Amino acid sequence: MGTMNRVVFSARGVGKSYPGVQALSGVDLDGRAGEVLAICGANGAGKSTFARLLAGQEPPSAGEIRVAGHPEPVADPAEADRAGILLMHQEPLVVDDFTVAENVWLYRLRSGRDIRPWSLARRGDDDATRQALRDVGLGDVAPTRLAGSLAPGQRQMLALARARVTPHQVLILDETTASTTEEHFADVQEMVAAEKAAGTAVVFVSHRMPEVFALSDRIAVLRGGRLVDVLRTAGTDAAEVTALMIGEGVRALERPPAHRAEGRAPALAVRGLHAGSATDVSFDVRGGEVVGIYGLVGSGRSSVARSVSGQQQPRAGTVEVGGRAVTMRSPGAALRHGVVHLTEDRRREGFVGEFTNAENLSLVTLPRLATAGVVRRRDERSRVTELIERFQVKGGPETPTRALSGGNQQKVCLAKWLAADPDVIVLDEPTKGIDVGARLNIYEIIHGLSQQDRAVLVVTSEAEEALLLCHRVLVLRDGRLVAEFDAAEASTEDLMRAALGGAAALGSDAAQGGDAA
Amino acid sequence: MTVTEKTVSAAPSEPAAWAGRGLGWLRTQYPLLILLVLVVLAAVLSDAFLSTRNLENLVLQMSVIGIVALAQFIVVVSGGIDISVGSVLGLACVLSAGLFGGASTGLAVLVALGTGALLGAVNGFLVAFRGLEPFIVTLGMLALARGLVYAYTEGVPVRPADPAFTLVGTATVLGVPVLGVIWVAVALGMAFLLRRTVFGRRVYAVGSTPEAAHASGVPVRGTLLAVYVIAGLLVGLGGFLLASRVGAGTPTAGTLFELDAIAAVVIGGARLSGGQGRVFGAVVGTAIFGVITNLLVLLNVSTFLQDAFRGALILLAVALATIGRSPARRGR
Amino acid sequence: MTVTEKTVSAAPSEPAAWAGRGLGWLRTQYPLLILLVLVVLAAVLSDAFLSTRNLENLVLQMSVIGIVALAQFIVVVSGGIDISVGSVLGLACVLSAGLFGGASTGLAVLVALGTGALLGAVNGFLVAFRGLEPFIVTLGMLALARGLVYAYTEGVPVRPADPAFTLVGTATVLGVPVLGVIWVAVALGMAFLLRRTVFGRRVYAVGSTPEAAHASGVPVRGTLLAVYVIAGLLVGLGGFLLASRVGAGTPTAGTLFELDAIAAVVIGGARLSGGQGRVFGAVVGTAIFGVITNLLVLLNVSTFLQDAFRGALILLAVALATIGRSPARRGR
Amino acid sequence: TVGSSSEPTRKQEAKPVTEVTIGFAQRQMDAPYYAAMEAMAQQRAKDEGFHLLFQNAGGDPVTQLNQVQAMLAQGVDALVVNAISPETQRTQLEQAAGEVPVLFVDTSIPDIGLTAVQSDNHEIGRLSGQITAKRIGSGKTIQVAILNGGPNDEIVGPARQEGFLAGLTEGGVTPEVVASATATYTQEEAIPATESMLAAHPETDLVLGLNDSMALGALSVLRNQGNGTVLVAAAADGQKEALAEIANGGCTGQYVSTGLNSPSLAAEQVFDIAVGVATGQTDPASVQKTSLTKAAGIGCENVSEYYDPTSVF
Ligand SMILES: Nc1ncnc2c1ncn2[C@@H]1O[C@H](COP(=O)(O)OP(=O)(O)OP(=O)(O)O)[C@@H](O)[C@H]1O
Ligand SMILES: Nc1ncnc2c1ncn2[C@@H]1O[C@H](COP(=O)(O)OP(=O)(O)OP(=O)(O)O)[C@@H](O)[C@H]1O
Ligand SMILES: [Mg+2]
Ligand SMILES: [Mg+2]
Repeated sequence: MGTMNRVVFSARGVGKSYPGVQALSGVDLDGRAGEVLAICGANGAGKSTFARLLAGQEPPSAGEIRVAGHPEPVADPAEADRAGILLMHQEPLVVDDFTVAENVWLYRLRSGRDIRPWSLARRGDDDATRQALRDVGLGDVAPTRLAGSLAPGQRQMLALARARVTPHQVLILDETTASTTEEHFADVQEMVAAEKAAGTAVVFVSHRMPEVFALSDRIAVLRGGRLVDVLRTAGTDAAEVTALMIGEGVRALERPPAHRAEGRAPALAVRGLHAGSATDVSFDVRGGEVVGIYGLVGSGRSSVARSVSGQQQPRAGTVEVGGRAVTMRSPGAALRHGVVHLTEDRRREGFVGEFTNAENLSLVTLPRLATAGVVRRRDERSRVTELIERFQVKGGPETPTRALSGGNQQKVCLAKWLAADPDVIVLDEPTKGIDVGARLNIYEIIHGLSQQDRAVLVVTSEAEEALLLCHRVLVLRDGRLVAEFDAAEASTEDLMRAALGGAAALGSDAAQGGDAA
Repeated sequence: MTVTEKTVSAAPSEPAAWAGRGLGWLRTQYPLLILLVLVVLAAVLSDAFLSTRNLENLVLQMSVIGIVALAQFIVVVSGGIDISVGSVLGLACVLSAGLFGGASTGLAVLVALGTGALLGAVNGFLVAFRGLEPFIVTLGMLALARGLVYAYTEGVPVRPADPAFTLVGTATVLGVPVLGVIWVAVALGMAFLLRRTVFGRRVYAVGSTPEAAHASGVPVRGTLLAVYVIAGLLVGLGGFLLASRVGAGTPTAGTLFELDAIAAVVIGGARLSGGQGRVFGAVVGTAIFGVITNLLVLLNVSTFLQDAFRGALILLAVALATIGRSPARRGR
Repeated sequence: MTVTEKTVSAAPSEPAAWAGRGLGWLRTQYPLLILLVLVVLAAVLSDAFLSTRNLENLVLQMSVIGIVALAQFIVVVSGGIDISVGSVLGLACVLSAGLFGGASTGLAVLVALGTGALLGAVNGFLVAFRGLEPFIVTLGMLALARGLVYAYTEGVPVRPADPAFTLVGTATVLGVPVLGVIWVAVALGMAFLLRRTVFGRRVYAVGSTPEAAHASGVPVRGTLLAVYVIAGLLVGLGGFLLASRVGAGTPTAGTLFELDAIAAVVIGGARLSGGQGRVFGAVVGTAIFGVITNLLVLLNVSTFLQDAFRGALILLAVALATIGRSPARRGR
Repeated sequence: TVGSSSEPTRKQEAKPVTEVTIGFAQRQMDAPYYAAMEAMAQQRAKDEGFHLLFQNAGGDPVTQLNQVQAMLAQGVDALVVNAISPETQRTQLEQAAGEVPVLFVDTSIPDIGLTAVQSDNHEIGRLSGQITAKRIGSGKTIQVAILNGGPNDEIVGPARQEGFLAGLTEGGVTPEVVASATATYTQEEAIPATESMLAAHPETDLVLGLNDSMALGALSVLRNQGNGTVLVAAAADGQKEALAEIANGGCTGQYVSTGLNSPSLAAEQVFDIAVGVATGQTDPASVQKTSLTKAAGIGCENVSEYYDPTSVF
């Protein structure tokens, strides 16, 4: 089949070096029309860097990338746009003061022969906009809404919606599905199928092996910035790929040791919580217990997480920590009550942009590392290096966190909170964008916490993760708590059905669960 | 800081959308309310205020600063700030009156526009292509332009030869000063440019989220350069109009205009971090200041107290004008 | 597994760390280079420059603005800007000289500090708790404070009764003016506060990414309020020192200090978008301006050209001082 | 900078004028009046060959003190100062006077320095006022709107205003000040100020500018409004454009009078003394404390004596 083999882009000896880091070196890679090329690699392997170079966001420091039907190598974003290359950034780039609709049609503002600055700005007709939004599962979001008010998951999908209206021949998805649920992945799958049919060359970056195998035709594996191998998906399996990525086999994830929390007083008790999109949510988390919250994007998981940890003020309901009812006006207050919250919104709330890893890692615990308000430098330094070790952050204490790869940034965010050794730990998408190896490491850390009788609440979009990581899993649908499972017994199908509203029966035993709690 | 935002945004989509529009509404309407209150107040306190003569004066006094405020507005929307407007206006003012002995008014206009555009281009280049801070760049330009004014005039006002020079600045059509007409025209043009054209949308995008704009192929640098040039043109125009109104290019022309212009723009609802604001707001903001100043004179308030009044009123107006507005999010 | 990880991580971290420091180095060193060049230039061009007498004057002339620049610096690091420093200084100046008839110097100091702290608190409250734009808030304060100065002095300078009033401002220890000593002391204190204490770290965090700081439990509002109060205190101190140096509280004291202070801070390597900058840089920035002004006078440059020179030099200095610095990213 | 404040009354040892350095600290340069002073000073320096250090403080007393310090550091033989704020600058200029002869021009600091060459602002205003009174006619009561120099105009403005009003009263006219607004001695600020005052008080008979620039601003407003009845007068300066107006208007013109406050005359006088003292020709002791420049009122009759289209001012 000719089209299958038509090369759309070809990278030759591409390398990229940042001050002090060789992010990418000597990569030769082709993208073919109507084919999905997955790129796998550990955190910091160079996936996003390759994506950015391909999309002309940054010039390569070695080699060149050529695109079919485009004479000279792609240099700047506008040109890449014209060459028909469309990049979905790992951190979704959305114009916050524009409406959802304007963001969908953003490409109409790009520079190019076809677009004159003084020509009238054309907004896409509403049907097309709504259709594009529906395609990415944002059907319920009004096109007139301000993009700045969307949740991270929604922003990610909004960025993706551009692909439905923007003409392109190469589509790059850089961890677009990092925080989306299986159900949302279905949308993505449909989209990609359509793209393939249309003869687009799709580049798919993800740390989720099942997704990689479900979508891709070929898998390129990066390691330490070098291209290790390119495999045909049909002829390989997850084990081989991860082995190539990490450099060694990965032990299978084990279930957490059964917790000894039976009959213990709840460390976190939530009653009749109304917040964001969550309505009347009640549940307990006991010390030594890891409880998961599963649900679709927009189901209210983050709203719950945010409002039990002072990030957002609930409209109604009570939160008890260690048996005492508390109102946490701010994250600071929550911290004083021993409650910490890992945000899902890394770009906005995750870390301080201008800070080095050291400064970010010690930000939360700084008062404890100080006497009379003066920081004890030596303590700070030793503490920081210890955290970097423990969480396998690739980058020294002096590296600006901004310069880290997505996954490594996530590790920094997680580490800074756990350093405060809190009693109640709320984690929103803790393994978002984290590679298989490190993910295992983080699971172990979380299990370690439960061993120390900490109460852990995990918001996750992966049913599998929910079952592997947690003792109990709560399922939210449209902001309501609809089901509760013992992770040992339940299957991913159970969770998904509950989240989608498959079986009414689950609703009832959720009620019981609610009473029991 | 974030709390407000979150609670706003955490609302399910429909209401949030409504809130979004609601906020936009508030942003532009509060200033209007303030203006109305002021006008009523003025009318009550001084019967001279509503006299056609005084209203005419009011328009005359607001027009030039109003045009400068529009220049400031487009810069602010692009996420920058231009504190050199006053000095650049001064330079355009004296040059338009002085070069070629101010023999022909038409030539004077060209000189003024040229001066403004040139200095604007310098600002724009340093901001867009050297990535320097707009504030500090225009601060340098502020001193530079004013210096050139003194170097050129040696402190002596320049009188243009052409007797028709003062025509534009003083004539009226059907009782409305030509200056006012020009101001309104510029405002309408600016509104159209920013709201309807591709360029305008680019300016908002660049001002709101530069990375996103850059990543989606918007020519950020070119847009910024254009913004400062346009601002320069308007300031230059203002310079000519002032010269034409005064009948001479005075070396002190435009002093401290930058502060009034910025204040007007912000009170009009624009956000200094960029990407937000309406032209109409800038116009209303200018009017608020015009009325305040005019009123203080009409009431013959002691010169020693006027500044204090102005300051207090600015604080009050901003506090009111920003009611229900989420705190400026420099975070993005 | 950890083993392999370490080998990988070892590679990037070290050089990256180096690069990090390297940039910081550039940022602080370029201004220093500029200063040295200027000093050499000055020494060559005018033999009066290095005379102890002139150097003494230089220190005297820089100290007050230097302290104001430090106040501006902490505000800028917190992501704000304070254009009211000049007026607030003016008010502190006249009040410290005037209240209680300036009978006791000690009392005068308290009055000055109190005034600064109070007005700073007002700025801080409006910025931190009402979420208003620092620029516009302090713009209002600029007019208000200056207005109060005139209201209080009616334009006539106030002379303090206490003959010892001018002691601090004019005395010297071992040939070094006390003013200079105070300036250095304040600078060192500020450096310690910002670099070594929890509070300082928080100021940087808030200035860089307020949302992240808030989400990490940093009391954003409290920190901001404290920042503006501290700035106010320093400005108040500056007010007293100026009064003490001149021997009277002038209504025009501190006019346009805000511009010099901001320019000094930015040339010193701080970024107006906040979260960046070193105290040492602010000191060097002040010195750069001090030398430029002094030199222009020594060289007897036509006063008509001095402003133009200053402007051009600001632009040049900024362009140089920001070499090797990535374009200001308002994006965060 | 701490020094004895005893004035050097001893005669300086003789020096050829070409080796003399004289500092001139001008208060501001944003008006023709001051520009004319500098022009004169530069002229003198060129003609006689002494070295002139000229600085402009842009109206800020502290800046001026800094500039004076810098001049002393450069070893000037005599210092000519157009002070800004007597009260503010007294202490420091007293010290300066302890080191070199300090001569004031225009704005002086009472009982400091060798001498003060200044125009008697009150007198000038009075003379101008009398001429205006004559034009209006004795026994009338008129409503006056005043354009003043702003809140930090300590001495000159008020003196001129008093003088002018006094002059009116002496001429049998009863002035009734209905409004006064700030225009900081500039023409363009005088325009909105005048407009507003006239709007608030349409029955105004006379707009008084404390200098010619402001009066000219007022005049252009009246012209634009086609108002030929309201009169305009200035308390001082005798600026070229103003004299032109008076000359052209004749004795029925709208611009009635101004007062002679010739910057070049003042500069002329002060530099005579400065050069004398610096070169050691004149004995400081012999210099009288204050010398006033010739004051005169200028109206339609005598304008021709003063009007010179070619002068700077
Ligand atoms: N702007 C930058 N400045 C300096 N170093 C950078 C920058 N961006 C990326 N790097 C470095 O380049 C390397 C590759 O980063 P990249 O983001 O491509 O990794 P990745 O494969 O996308 O990782 P992840 O799966 O965590 O997203 C990392 O070591 C990172 O520290
Ligand atoms: N960090 C946030 N910033 C702004 N709005 C938010 C945020 N988190 C939640 N919301 C609001 O709450 C609504 C419900 O989504 P929520 O985050 O509560 O559930 P979710 O299942 O976690 O969705 P997502 O996976 O997108 O976070 C979102 O549509 C959004 O408007
Ligand atoms: Mg990545
Ligand atoms: Mg979520």
